[in-house]
Amino acid sequence: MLLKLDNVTKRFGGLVAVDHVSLEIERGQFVGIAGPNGSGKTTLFNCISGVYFPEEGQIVFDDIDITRMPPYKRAPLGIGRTFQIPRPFSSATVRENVAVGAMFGTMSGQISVQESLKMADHTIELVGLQAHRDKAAGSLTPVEKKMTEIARALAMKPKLLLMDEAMAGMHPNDIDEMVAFIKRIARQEKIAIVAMVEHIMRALVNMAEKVIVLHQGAKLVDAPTQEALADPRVIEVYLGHPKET
Amino acid sequence: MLNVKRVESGYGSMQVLWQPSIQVKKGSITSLLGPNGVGKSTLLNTIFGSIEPWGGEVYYEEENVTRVPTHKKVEMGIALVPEGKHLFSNMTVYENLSMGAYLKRALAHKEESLELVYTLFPRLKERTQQLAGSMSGGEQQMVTIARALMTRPRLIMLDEPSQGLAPKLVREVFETIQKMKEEIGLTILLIEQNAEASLEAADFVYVMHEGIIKAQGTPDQIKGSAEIREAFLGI
Amino acid sequence: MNLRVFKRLMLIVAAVGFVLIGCQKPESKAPEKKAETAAEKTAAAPDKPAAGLDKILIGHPACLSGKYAKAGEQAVGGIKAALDWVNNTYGGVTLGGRKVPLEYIYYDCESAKEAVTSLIGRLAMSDKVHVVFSPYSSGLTLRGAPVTEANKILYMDHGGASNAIFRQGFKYIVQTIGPATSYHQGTLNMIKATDPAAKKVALAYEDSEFAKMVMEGAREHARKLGFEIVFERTYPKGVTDLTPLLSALKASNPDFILGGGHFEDGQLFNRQMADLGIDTKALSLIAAATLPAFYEALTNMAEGVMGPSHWEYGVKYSEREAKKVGLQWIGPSQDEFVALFKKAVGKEMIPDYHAAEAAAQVLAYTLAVEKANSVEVDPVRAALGDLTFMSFYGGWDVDDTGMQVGHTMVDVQWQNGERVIVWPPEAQTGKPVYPMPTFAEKAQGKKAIAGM
Amino acid sequence: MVVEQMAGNLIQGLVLGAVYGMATMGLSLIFGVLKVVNVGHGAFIMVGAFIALLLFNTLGINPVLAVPLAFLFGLGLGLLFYYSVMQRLIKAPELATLLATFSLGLLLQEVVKLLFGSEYRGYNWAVGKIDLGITVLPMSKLYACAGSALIAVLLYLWFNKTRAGSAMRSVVEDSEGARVCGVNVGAAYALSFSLGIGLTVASGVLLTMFIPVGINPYMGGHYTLKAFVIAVLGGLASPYGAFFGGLVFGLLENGSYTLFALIPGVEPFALTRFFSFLMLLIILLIRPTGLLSEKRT
Amino acid sequence: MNRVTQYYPILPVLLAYAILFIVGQTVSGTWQLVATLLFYCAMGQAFNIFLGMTGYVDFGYVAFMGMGTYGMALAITRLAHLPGLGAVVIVIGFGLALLMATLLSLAVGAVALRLRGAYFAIATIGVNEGFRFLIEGARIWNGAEGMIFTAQLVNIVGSERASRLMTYWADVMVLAIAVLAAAVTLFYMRNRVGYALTALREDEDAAKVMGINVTKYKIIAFITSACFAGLVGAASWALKTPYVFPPEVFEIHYTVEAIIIVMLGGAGTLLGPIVGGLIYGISKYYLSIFLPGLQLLVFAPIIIVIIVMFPEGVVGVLKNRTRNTALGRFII
Repeated sequence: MLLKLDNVTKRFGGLVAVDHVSLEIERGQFVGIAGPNGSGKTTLFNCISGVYFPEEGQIVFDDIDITRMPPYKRAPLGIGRTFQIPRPFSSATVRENVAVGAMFGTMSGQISVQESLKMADHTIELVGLQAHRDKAAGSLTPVEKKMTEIARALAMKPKLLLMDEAMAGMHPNDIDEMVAFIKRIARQEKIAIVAMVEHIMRALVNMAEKVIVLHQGAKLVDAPTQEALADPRVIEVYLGHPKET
Repeated sequence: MLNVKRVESGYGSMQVLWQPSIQVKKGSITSLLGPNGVGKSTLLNTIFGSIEPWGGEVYYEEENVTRVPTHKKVEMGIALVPEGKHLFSNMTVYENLSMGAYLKRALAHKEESLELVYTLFPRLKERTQQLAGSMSGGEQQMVTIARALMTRPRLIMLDEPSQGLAPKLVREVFETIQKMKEEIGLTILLIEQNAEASLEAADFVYVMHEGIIKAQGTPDQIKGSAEIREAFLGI
Repeated sequence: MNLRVFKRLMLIVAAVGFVLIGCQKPESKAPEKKAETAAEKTAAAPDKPAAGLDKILIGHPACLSGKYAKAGEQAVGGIKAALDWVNNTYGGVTLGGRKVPLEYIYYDCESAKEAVTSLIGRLAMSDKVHVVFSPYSSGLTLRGAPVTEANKILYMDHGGASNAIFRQGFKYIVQTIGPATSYHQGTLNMIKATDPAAKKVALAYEDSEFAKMVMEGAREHARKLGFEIVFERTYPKGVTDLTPLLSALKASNPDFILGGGHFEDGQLFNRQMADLGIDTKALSLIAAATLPAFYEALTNMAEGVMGPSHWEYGVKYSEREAKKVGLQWIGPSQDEFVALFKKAVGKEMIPDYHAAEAAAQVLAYTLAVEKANSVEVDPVRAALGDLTFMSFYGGWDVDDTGMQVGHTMVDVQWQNGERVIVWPPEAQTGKPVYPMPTFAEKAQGKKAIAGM
Repeated sequence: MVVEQMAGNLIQGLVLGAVYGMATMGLSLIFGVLKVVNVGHGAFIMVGAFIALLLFNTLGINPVLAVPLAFLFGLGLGLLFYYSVMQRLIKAPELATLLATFSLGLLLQEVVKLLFGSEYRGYNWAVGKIDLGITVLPMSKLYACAGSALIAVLLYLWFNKTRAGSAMRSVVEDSEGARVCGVNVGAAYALSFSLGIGLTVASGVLLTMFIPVGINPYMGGHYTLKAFVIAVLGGLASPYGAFFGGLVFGLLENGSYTLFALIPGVEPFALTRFFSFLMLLIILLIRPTGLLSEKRT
Repeated sequence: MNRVTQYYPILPVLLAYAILFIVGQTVSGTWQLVATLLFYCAMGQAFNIFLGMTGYVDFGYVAFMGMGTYGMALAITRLAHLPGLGAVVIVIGFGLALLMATLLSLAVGAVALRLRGAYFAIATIGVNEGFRFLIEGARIWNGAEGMIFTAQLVNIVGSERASRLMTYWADVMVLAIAVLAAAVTLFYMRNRVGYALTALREDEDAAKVMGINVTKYKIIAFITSACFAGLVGAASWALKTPYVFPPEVFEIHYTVEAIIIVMLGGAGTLLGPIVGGLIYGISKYYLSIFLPGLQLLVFAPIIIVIIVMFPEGVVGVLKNRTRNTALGRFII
């Protein structure tokens, strides 16, 4: 077991954003987390990456209790993350961006700058950004920014990669490419990937081994992908049944 | 009534809209379907002018309004119910509604408008002095729609009005939307994820995906079609 | 987009270029000058009169902007006026049998210490001035001293009153302004003489190096004369409301009050005493009460208020007075000076003591050069040490450290809108009004007019 | 004795505090709407002081009448600066706006110095005083205090009862929401900036009614620092908070003097200043939204 | 890029300072100007380590220079009477300057670094002013009267050497401090600290989830910057001008000057503070000579235009233009 959430609850004032969610993710597993806007996906992500601490429950990663661990300590354990709108460090070059991931995010924690840059070069090659290596990240196209961010996360050598709406804002033609790439990398590097999506898109279906659907902060379905898609509750959440109360 | 031609727009350097075109007929409910993050909100905001269009044109009642500032558009009768409510939380319900009647044209009919929204949303009448921020999610959504109605629009654009609401409330919202069309005679452009409900309510449907219009037609044409299933479930 | 960035870049390059060009010009001049003055230096050896010297240069990092701008403007005007007199009326400085004119080079130090050293550096090395006049304030004067000392240039201080300057072991610094500790001695003497019954004195000064030194001097002198100090407090620089301090002062019920610091707080002090209705027999404020703007701002409320001053329009120092006390006289009469000052600043402005002491300094330097028959620093400094004279500014004499000891301050009182010199008796232009009218009376329009 | 002095000081502090509060409202208003800290705040106060001085001394215009004139002048000045400089910096990093407002203040100081010189000036508007026994209050101070309170009330009414005011309030609450109501958000920014400047310039007149001396191009600096403390006391983004912050500040400043004066060997006046900055830090740590601000959801 | 070439950008820095030094040495009458320019460059260089690299605006920055000044002043005034210490007192003074600047920065950091944006800026103004009034009010270190200690300095090192110290060696020390600050800046840039600071400046939250302990790196930058400020204060204020008055060493104007210098040159760049310091110092110098009394009137609009037009500063623009060129390897 790589990641285990046990009855995690996060409240904002009176609002229960994440409501007693328990889930388990295996090493190397590809999991999709779906749910409409406001269903608590982002909050859940933030609890896992350490932006928020949950009020109740426990989060165990790789046999270590990380429930109240500050975010900068979680990253070296092997939790990487990308954002919905890419957030690279714009003034730094692609190479420097990726090197930051290697430098601070890897498990050994004390990798020298030179080594990090070497690792960055390797990762950049992996994601195919060689041509942009020395450009400022802020000057890239959105897709390149996204790739930079993914490279930065991969350079952390994560065991778990949290991807926040990885495909949002991409031109349709790029999506297939991206999907293929992520799949390849995940297999190659044995990374467990948790991809957060608003909707269970084709892209996700092709990749995910299982899907967790959240609804109003609570876990609705947790099942292998095909099974989850056939679940009437999922269809209800997405298509809705106005007649039902 | 509204004619959007090949608009392009986005945030920073990230292009979101890849020249979608839509038309909204007078007195109809037009629904824009599609998963989140495909540019529906961006399209509404571009039409309204909160986001500057990079290219393309927007016509409202035959007039090119592509670069008309937002407050002029409101004056012309275009209203937007934005996603995420954007209420004035430290103001009372009444003050929120009054803000809707901010422009001169709307102010002249403030009492009428108030009566109208109180009939549509009787619950608001009971709570005029409550701070908007202290209300429940469903009530806040009502205030947002009511506030938009106070601007006395002819065209109202709703951005996910049922978002985060319990199914019962979702139904209420859709009933209200129907009423707005039938009783007030508004033209409505609606963004929804809740496909079933909006298919039922709409007169015409666009399916949007990744910044372009993937499919369009009457609800009957769209219902059960391959495009919508693919767009939503990937199968 | 790129073109725009490029254009901006060019603009910056152009701007930097301009600055560098501006930088180049004066610098390229410097070597010529250096050669020139090197020749002068041998020519101007102590006993051989400077044959080739065609002008004597006075350098001045003046405070024309920043917090001391007002004093700086006065000083520049005073120096220009005195220069005018020396060059045109006096005919120039007699040096080696020739009449050599003075020339004045001044820059704006912005009342900031970084600029003081760089400008003195320029004055000393590029402009090769023969004497540097200090900027205003003790701090800035101190800042310049190491540079003039290292360059062996005479440094004349007309703006730094602190006694501490002269305890630092500088060799080439000479003071014209009187030392801070003597400011309030005259006032105390006057009250002692006028009203033997007055016992209780309140001291309220600005919390600054200068004002505290004044307070120290006042405290000592008051004790010596047998006064009882019933209140002693300071207020910080830049104070905007003195009410709490004045309320406490009122409670101590003094016979008279000595205080002040700078101009702004002096105005505030008087004004808020009026507001709170604190009446005493006398009020003397340093640095503020003697300036015309003080009365302009306060009008009738300033009636009867006194202040010590280095110099005041109306003082009776004249050639005849000088003869009486056996001192050499030099310079314009007071009225001539005022006219020259107005000409120099180009507007209707009355010179105050900042202008007068700067002008007197020009005169002192003129006499010292003539006496030494040289512009070399050591002989001139020695001559200044021996020099005593009188000008419209009054007496001038310095001790071994360079501190001014020959100048006595006068005490001025506002009487019927005029500044009347009431102390010392020999400089009096009118009798003191004591006690001064109460603020209630003044509000009714009563003026402080000396009765017989 | 001490108690009596304390009481007198507190009364004086309250009156002064009202003026301080008024002098901070503009700062808070601008921060509330534009999220810009006006580092040149004091220079605008100085402009107001000069307006009062010149109108009184040259035309004999009563400072009470100078308040609206100064306000209008400030509005114009604000619009000028908004459209020429601030508009371009709305989305710029803090550093740029801090430096820009600082430079605007510097520019004003230098222009005023060029026009009127750096003399310390004052005027004497004699309208009598009242003796309360424990302290004496000149009527001009009371007018200044009343004027400040009146302006605070007017501003409150304007915000809550007028169209333009409610538009501004809506922009503070949620600019996107305001936009969909038809509010011209760009114009609201411009208006709030110039209104903030107008209030600040007007407060300069009121300050001279309180302290009619020491008027000089560089007088503003002390008020800028005080205004920062007061603004934080009242919640940086709330103009009325600022007004009450001013009252609290006036009381603290004057009240603490009497207490510090009891400690031997110290300079109580400087300690009151220290005390006020200490307060600032404590508040920033405990409650950055201000002592008096309501909790936001 | 190997270990040596990555430190190439120090070359233009050294070149600039060398030219400045040589000009000051050879062109008559320019040494004091060079000293002033060095002061501005050093101040900018020190400030840049915090402001430029983290993006936080510390308006109370001058307090660290004040601490340095007091450190040196205390060493000289309190140790002057001890015989045989000689120039060691100066070394002790620098040590004390470092210590006091560090202590203050730790205190300020603990309080203010929790805040962001305008709140941080105002809090730091509060620290600066509050500290000044504490010194004056509680009469710490002679209160508002401050200390004048040229005589003690003469006592310690002798009058010839004291004079040389005040007019020459103090400036050379400022030069050394500036060079050292630049070297540390580059060292940081090339090491974990620099990467962490860039990340947190651009996006503090993203930096956190990358595994960066942002608080730790902010404090590192803050203390380093404060230490250099303390050294600048000790050399350029306490040694060059042996006196200290609280209103002068806590004068907020210096903070603003430092910000202007950093902004002009380009925040977060290595060469920026030098370029900014030179432009600022030289233009002020010539304005004060050719337009005495009007320089601020000219300067204020120039600053405004620069902020509006070139928010990245001169070196910022240059850096972007020369990226990936041969020249670009030297300019950061």
